[in-house]
Amino acid sequence: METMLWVIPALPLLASIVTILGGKRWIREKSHWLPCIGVGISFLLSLITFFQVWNRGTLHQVLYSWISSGDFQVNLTLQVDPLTAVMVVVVSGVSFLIHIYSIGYMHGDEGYHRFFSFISLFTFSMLMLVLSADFLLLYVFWEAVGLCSYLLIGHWYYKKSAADAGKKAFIVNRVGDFGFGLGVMLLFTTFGTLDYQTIFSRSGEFVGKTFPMFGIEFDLLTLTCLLLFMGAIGKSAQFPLHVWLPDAMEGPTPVSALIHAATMVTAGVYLVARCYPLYNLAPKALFIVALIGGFTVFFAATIGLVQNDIKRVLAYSTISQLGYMFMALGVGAYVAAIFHLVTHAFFKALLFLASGSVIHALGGEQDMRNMGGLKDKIPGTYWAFLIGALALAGIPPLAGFWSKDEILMGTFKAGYYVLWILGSATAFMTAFYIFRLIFMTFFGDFRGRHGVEHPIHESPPVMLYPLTVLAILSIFAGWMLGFPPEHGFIHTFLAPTLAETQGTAPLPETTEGGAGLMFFSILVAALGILTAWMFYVKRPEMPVRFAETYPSTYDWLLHKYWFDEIYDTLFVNPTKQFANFLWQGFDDSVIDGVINGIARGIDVMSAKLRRLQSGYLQQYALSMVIGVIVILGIYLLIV
Amino acid sequence: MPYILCFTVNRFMSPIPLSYYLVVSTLIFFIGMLGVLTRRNVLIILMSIELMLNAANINFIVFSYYLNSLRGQIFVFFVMTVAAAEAAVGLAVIVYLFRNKNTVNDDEFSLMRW
Amino acid sequence: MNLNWTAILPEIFITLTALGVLGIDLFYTRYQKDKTLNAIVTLSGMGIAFLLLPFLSAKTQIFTSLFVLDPLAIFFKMVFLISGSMTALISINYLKMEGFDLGEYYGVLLFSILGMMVMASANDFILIYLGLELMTVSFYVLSGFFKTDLRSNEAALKYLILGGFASALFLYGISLLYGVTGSTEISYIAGYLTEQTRTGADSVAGVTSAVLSHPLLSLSLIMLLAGLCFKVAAVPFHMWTPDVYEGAPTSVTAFMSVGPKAAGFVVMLRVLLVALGALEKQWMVILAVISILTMTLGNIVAIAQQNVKRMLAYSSIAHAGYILLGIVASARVLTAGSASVVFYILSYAFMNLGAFTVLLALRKEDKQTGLMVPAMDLEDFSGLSKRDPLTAFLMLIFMFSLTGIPPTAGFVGKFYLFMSAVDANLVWLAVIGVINSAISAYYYLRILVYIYMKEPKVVQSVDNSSSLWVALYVMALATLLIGILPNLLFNVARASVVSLF
Amino acid sequence: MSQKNERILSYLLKSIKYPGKQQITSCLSRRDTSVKKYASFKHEEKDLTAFLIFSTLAILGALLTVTARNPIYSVLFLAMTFLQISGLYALLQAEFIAIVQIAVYAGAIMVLFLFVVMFLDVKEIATEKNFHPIAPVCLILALVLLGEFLVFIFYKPSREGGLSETVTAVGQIYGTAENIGRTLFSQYLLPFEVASILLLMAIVGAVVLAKR
Repeated sequence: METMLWVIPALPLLASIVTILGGKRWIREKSHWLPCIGVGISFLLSLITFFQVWNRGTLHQVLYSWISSGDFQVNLTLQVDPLTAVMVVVVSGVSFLIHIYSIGYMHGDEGYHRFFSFISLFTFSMLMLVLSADFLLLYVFWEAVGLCSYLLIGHWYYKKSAADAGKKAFIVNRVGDFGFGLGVMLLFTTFGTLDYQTIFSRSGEFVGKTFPMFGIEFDLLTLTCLLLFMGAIGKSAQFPLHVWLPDAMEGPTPVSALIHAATMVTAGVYLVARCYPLYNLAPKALFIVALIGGFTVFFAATIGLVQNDIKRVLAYSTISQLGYMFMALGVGAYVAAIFHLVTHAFFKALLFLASGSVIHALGGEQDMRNMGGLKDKIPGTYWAFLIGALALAGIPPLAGFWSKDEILMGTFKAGYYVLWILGSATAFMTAFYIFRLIFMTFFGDFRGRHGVEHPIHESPPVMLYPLTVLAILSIFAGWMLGFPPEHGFIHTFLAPTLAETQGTAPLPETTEGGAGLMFFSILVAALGILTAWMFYVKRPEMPVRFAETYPSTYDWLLHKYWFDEIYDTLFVNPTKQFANFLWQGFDDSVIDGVINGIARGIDVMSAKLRRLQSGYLQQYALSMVIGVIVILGIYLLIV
Repeated sequence: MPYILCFTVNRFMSPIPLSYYLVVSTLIFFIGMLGVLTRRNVLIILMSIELMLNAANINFIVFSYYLNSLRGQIFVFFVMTVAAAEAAVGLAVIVYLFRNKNTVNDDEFSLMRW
Repeated sequence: MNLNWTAILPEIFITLTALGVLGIDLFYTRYQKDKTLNAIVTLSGMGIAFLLLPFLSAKTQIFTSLFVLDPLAIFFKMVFLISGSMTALISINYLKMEGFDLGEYYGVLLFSILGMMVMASANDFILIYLGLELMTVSFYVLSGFFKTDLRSNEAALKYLILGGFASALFLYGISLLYGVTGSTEISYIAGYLTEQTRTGADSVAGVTSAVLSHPLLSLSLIMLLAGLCFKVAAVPFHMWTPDVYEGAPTSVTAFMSVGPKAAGFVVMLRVLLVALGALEKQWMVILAVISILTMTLGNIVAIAQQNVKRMLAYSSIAHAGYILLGIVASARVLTAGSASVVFYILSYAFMNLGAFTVLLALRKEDKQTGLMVPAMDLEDFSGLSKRDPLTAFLMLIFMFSLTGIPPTAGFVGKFYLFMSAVDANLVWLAVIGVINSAISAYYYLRILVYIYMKEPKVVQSVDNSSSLWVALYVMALATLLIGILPNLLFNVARASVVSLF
Repeated sequence: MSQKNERILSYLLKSIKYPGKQQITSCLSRRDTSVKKYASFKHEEKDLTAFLIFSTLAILGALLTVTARNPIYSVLFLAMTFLQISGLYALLQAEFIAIVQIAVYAGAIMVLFLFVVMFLDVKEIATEKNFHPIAPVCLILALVLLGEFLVFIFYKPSREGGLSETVTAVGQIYGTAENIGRTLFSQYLLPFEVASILLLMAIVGAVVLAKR
């Protein structure tokens, strides 16, 4: 098996290539077969790998060396350590389920083969991202998943909003990746290699070293970590680069479930977890991670409270939950972060797929205000949704409770009380907004147009099976993996990875007050659900009254803190105005000097130099003669 | 046995120093080069190139003589073949240039520049 | 005399094919409408020669060591045959469209390949000179092949005069080298000069022997360099390149930018690294300066070009500069340096031929006559991605590769070159190389900007003949494959140069 | 070695009053070409005179070639130069090459040139401006290069002292047709074949280009 690691990503890649090449002409509506089988087999292989890692520890495989020149080598190496093993199983498993789900969801779409090819390609890229054993490969596939995400968001490229959303995701991610790229370069100049093992084992040597930039001496490791974190912020849609994720919901729902909830957006969390040995040596960077995570948790949840688009609520929920993971990483609850990543992948995929099922049932309707009373019409979906919602809200014994509670506990124990308060408040809001969603969608009366009501139908089994599997996982995964708290399966399994990190300050091993905290968070969650019930079932007029009483707050939240507008005013418009100002206000020479100086200089030189080429044959001969004269002359002078 | 180039040859061996020949070949080479550089008529430029080739040929023969090796003479034989081939193609080019443009002056062919 | 005829079997095959092609034209003309048969015979001849190459025993010397068949020669002959067959493929329809569908084209093409193959195997300056002239004279004919096109005429004239001039310089250098060392045989000269180094070092420690510092040897070295630099189009012996490349038929230009250049470099490897290896201190400095001038001037002037064909000509000058950098590096790190040179030449062959092929395939409507004429200007490329996405994508691959963006052949090739320069303690040279490739991105990517971001300005059409597309696919695939699996090929390149020393 | 070549050479040598002709012709008349027989051959002082005449005329001819107004004169002067160079070859015991020089260069190639000159409109060409406007600059640069060449040729390396002692005996090998032929068809067979292909290529190329 050790030598067969490459098969895991290779199968989806192969399926993708064959599907895109032959899809349009020959495979057509059977396009799902190859990707499903490919990803399915990779999932089985991932499971085998997982157990191997469990038994024998980290696996390595050098596929081939891409470039080798003297000491410098770029090897294509795959590596599976416990962290990767968890990721690989989650990615291939969720991906497999979503492939199956898509058979039903995308049925009849004109880009059927394209969709399956790209989603399979995405699976390949994501698997390579987590399997890679060095930063170069990580970076390459970091970009590759971004590209796949872009392609899939724009699946319905003829819809302007979809095309725009794809573009927005691409550009916002570019900002983060810029930092990430710089970080990787900094790593290379510091360590002379990009190999994980070498870097992590040697990172201790660089504690306290500084790096001069703009005349300021930055702490080397802190700077590196922050640059890497910039990439993570972009990919995991954390504040302030979160703006692309809600728009990304323009893509097909399976894409939202797979890429924008379960896998790709967690790549940032994976990155920070992977570089934990570095972060551990840079406490300032960790603090900033915790801060950004904690703020995002709260802030995204508040926006989620008032959104009306079913998928947008889930999108903000995703941002918020990812914030939990970063917060956990920042406060040192490493395992809790990965644990939450796993459980979140299950229940958030479940929620998205279930919402997809709802949308499917309503023929594309996404606005919750036009839903309601669907409980009896699509009971399967309802139950799946309910399980997902309970898991997200943090009701024991479902998955979300265990992981989220561990994060909050870790935060509390690490002494970040403010973050703990934010986190707990968010737990309340989470429960509120997700049950608001449930109540608005499944309870009460149907508020949509009558024409829509008629064809409401339960989704086909091919869509419900994945839901069932994910629902079961959402119920059981939490306590199977994470019970008892801090000593569960996942903790022992991930311990080797954590042990590799140097100077890890283990969390205080006290469960003192643990029960109290646990009880408190259950209470908070229950309170959230109750409030939602009050607002949307018992007295449905309350939200309206609430919005009327506090119009500015409501507006503020509804418009997502005006973030898009703020960015427009802060960055987009000033850039335009500044450009205008430069164009009109400044002398040409200033622009030339500052912005285009070098390029213009080369242009001028180019225009001058080309005049040497006079077109006269005999002058060409003369230039050869002059060349010989000069070389000989130098010779005479020197030798 | 190493062959070494000599300048001050024993007068009993040959009355003409090697360097005399080298000067002659160099002068012819330069006259040929001057022709290429200064003349406008492509025909004369071709002839000048032939002159340059001949200068190199003189070198070969001289060295062959002083080195006691036939190799230089063989080389000259091949150079002549090449010169003939080049002249044939070159003259063909000139003929069809003349047909198209009615001139054989090289500075009138500067359609392509910069 | 014991003759091992098998070693020159590929050359014999090429000669016979060339004669056959000319024969078809003589005796079969009235039965054929076009010259496809000639092309097929040409291709199959080259194919047979290509297939023969791996089966020949490497490291044989025949004709009293005039001719060697070492792995390096085999490698380069393969490069020539591949690029030659690609040229034949892309020429078939091009010649028809341009109205010069003559059978002699293929014959002369084969003769030029024969000349290159002789150069690759030559172990004697006599053979080098003859091979060089066979190749060059063929190209005089090929570049003037479009007889009614004034630009083609002019290209032939310029190439003829300057080529003759350069080969006279080269010959003068050979004659002086013969005088100093007493032989024209490369391995003999190498042995003689290294012996001189040794004995010189024995007699007076640290001082080069008198022969090595003999002024005539230096003079001959410079003249040889001038001749070779002309062939590979290095500054200041490059002036012919843009004009001739622009004027010659595009298929010929494509081949000219690859074949003769590669042949020039293989001779350079043999002459500089083997024959004059003892003089490395002398030529290294000259070549380093020439290399810098070449890539800088090539890249900078390319920016100002609006004619894509001419731009690619300047770009090929710049690439010669990169390769020269590798040769400079191999003065210090023999194997790594020359292996990177060999590797780059192969990568360059595919990507450059590919770029020229796209240029050749693209045609536009002439506003006045309404006929489809070759598209040459940057403007003609605008909006190609909308008209023909596949061609646009292939051009993207080639441009990326020429710029040196992974995962293409160009990136890996440049990487090896610059790495060998770094290994040779020539970091500054590598830095200049990197800066230059950054400059080059400006004009390569500008083409892509036109292709992908502008609206079409003229009516375009792309040659759809299957022969051309086979060649285009092969080149694009090779460009990508070399970029993805470079190590395999680099090992081959390394093995091929090890036999040199 | 054909009788004919021999006659031509002796005729040539007679006509230019070559001082050492007695020796050379006698050498030619002997069929034995082994190198040893010529080892005792000695040059006479008068060689120098012949050398001076040949070289002066050659250089003069070359100068006139590149300066002549009319291409026809150029061709004729060039032919003269080739003849003088052939004389130099003969002085250096390269008989066969001397003959080929006359036959190929002064004969075939010059006739080809002459033919083309006649083919093109001579009168029109002759009346035009002959030199480029920047010819003086070229002249100066060429003189600089010439100076550099001469410095290279006459410059003596500091430790050259030991070199001249190891000079090998000069002029022991005769470039007779037989010697050349033997070497050419044994050792240099491959270049010979390549050269023949080159000629064939040139013919094909010339026909392709020049035919209407």
